[in-house]
Amino acid sequence: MKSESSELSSNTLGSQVGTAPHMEGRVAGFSVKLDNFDGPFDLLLQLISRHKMDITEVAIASVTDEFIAHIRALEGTEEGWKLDQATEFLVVAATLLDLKAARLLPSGEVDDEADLALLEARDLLFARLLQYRAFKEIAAILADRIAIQERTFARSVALDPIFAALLPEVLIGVTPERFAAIANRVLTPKMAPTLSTEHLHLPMVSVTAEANHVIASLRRSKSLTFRALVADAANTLVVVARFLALLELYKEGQIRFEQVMALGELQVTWTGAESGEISVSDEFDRPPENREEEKSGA
Amino acid sequence: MERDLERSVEAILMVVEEPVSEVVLAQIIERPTEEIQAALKILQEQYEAENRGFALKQVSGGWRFYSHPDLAPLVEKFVLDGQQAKLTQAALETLAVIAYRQPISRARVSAIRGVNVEAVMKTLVNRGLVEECGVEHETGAVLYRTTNYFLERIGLNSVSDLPALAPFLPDVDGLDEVIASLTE
Amino acid sequence: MERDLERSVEAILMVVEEPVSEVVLAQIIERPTEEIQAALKILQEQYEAENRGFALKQVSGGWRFYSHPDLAPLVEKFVLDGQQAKLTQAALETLAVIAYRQPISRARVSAIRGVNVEAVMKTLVNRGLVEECGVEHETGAVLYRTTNYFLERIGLNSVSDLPALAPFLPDVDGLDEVIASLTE
Repeated sequence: MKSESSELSSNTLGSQVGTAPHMEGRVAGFSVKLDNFDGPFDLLLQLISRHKMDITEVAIASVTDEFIAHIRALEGTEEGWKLDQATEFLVVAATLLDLKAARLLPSGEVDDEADLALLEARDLLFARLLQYRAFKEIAAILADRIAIQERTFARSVALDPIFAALLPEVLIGVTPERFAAIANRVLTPKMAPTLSTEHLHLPMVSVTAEANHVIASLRRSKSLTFRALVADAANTLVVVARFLALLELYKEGQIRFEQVMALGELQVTWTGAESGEISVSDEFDRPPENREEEKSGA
Repeated sequence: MERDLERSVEAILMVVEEPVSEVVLAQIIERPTEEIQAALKILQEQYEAENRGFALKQVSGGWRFYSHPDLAPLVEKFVLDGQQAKLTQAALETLAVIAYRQPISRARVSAIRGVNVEAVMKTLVNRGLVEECGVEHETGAVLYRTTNYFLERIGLNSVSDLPALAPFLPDVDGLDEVIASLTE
Repeated sequence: MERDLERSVEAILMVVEEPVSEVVLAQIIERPTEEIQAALKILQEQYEAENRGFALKQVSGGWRFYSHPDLAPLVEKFVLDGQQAKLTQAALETLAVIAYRQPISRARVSAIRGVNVEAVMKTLVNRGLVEECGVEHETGAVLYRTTNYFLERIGLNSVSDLPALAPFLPDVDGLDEVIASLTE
């Protein structure tokens, strides 16, 4: 990466990232006023992502307050406030918060593996923030390209009858089944009738990932109650995922359940190998639908 | 001398399916018919002078781009090439709509496909896969259906032998109309 | 002599219904692909220099004639393409991720976007911008990629013509997997 070489001002760096034309429509017009920073939110992100500003010095609560004020102000205008703007802010703020949490960890003594993982996560979160921003800017470029392309129309005319008469026998080239699949796709209304849940910002929960967590905890402690195993679960989805993971592990013969009385404390004991890979089925992580139509041809 | 007018004529004629008359061009471009005529003449002569592979021709009251007659053998070769036998994706999708919703008007097909299907429909008719079959009562729009040749090419005895659509689709019949009414 | 080749290209492009590749043109005209490429470039530049109302463009693996974007307001009066619904910001960003990371599973897209992308992915598939393309070996997750229609919509010849991600995302190599492993 070329820009790392000299102490360019943050402005030049900013323009290199391609801020100006592409960033419109982002948290557009949202500025923050903090003790140590006063300017567009976007610039703040840039400074953080360029290591020009330490995330630990940013008061995320203040940023959030200001954003809420910004949204409120928009409510009064003709445009109204934008759901996608709010969503975007939430995503960015959540990442910032994660990043900050990771940064604030005492980096001196590392005695727990979980701490180590968190420290590694710090850079990953940072990278994730960068990546998130990158695709946002790319999206703006795509939108521009689509807008330009929509202004040109392709010549697509039927062949002159003289030439058409020469055409060889038409080749439909698909089976009736595939033909029906095409009809299915084309006749399905274009607007997906699903209500978008994007704005809920549901974190992804994977049974496979939770299984790994459960395996690690049980190997460390040998025996734990279910209550303890889910004590740090962020939400119900995680609890469900860990429960499913336990069922899978039980099926694999890696653990033993003990429950003294019905609805009582469930004790989980590790009976599997001390180390090594344990494969847990990912059937829960796969999307439920399966499409009958394979990919559409050229 | 005025490139603007000629550019406009070129742009329109490049993408239209049917020959366009001078009067229609004059209306759209909002210039007198005489000027349009003059522009068409200039373009026609330019292409000829520049020895282009295409020409502007007036056919049955309208103007349209054609490949130059000199190059007909080459165009024939292109047409005869195996590649042209295969239906394009757009043609296949349009054919699917007609097969499962026949009889159906072009406007309706357009509404379902979400794009202009004029050229594609014409291709399907030219290729003998689709044919006209009367008009819609209320609108007077021409209706289309698939032909026996279509059945032959896809290897079925009758339209009723087409595989059934996904069970949830018949319910959206009404939806088609709503979408169509929005777009028509 | 040279003009002959360009004329031939012009004549064929005048009758194609879909973009035609340089290779097909080379086969029909019986000249090396490089010569065809050169001729196409010459024509493209000529039309631009002469300020024509049409343009030659390479989109989605092939060449064809288009009306010039300047004249869109006029052409729109003729070609009533069902106006394409605008893509939302979420759809655009999801599309960007898929375009640059294809083939990619939905979970992976979700991980990068930081939100659930199920509904958006469904919309993109329905719109024909994205399609399934097999499954991931280890996880069995369905993989997605962008379609030729996507290329047509953004007016690019191939996915490799997308602007480089590098200036936007320095030193990203290998990061994806780590991030994904963290989130999945």
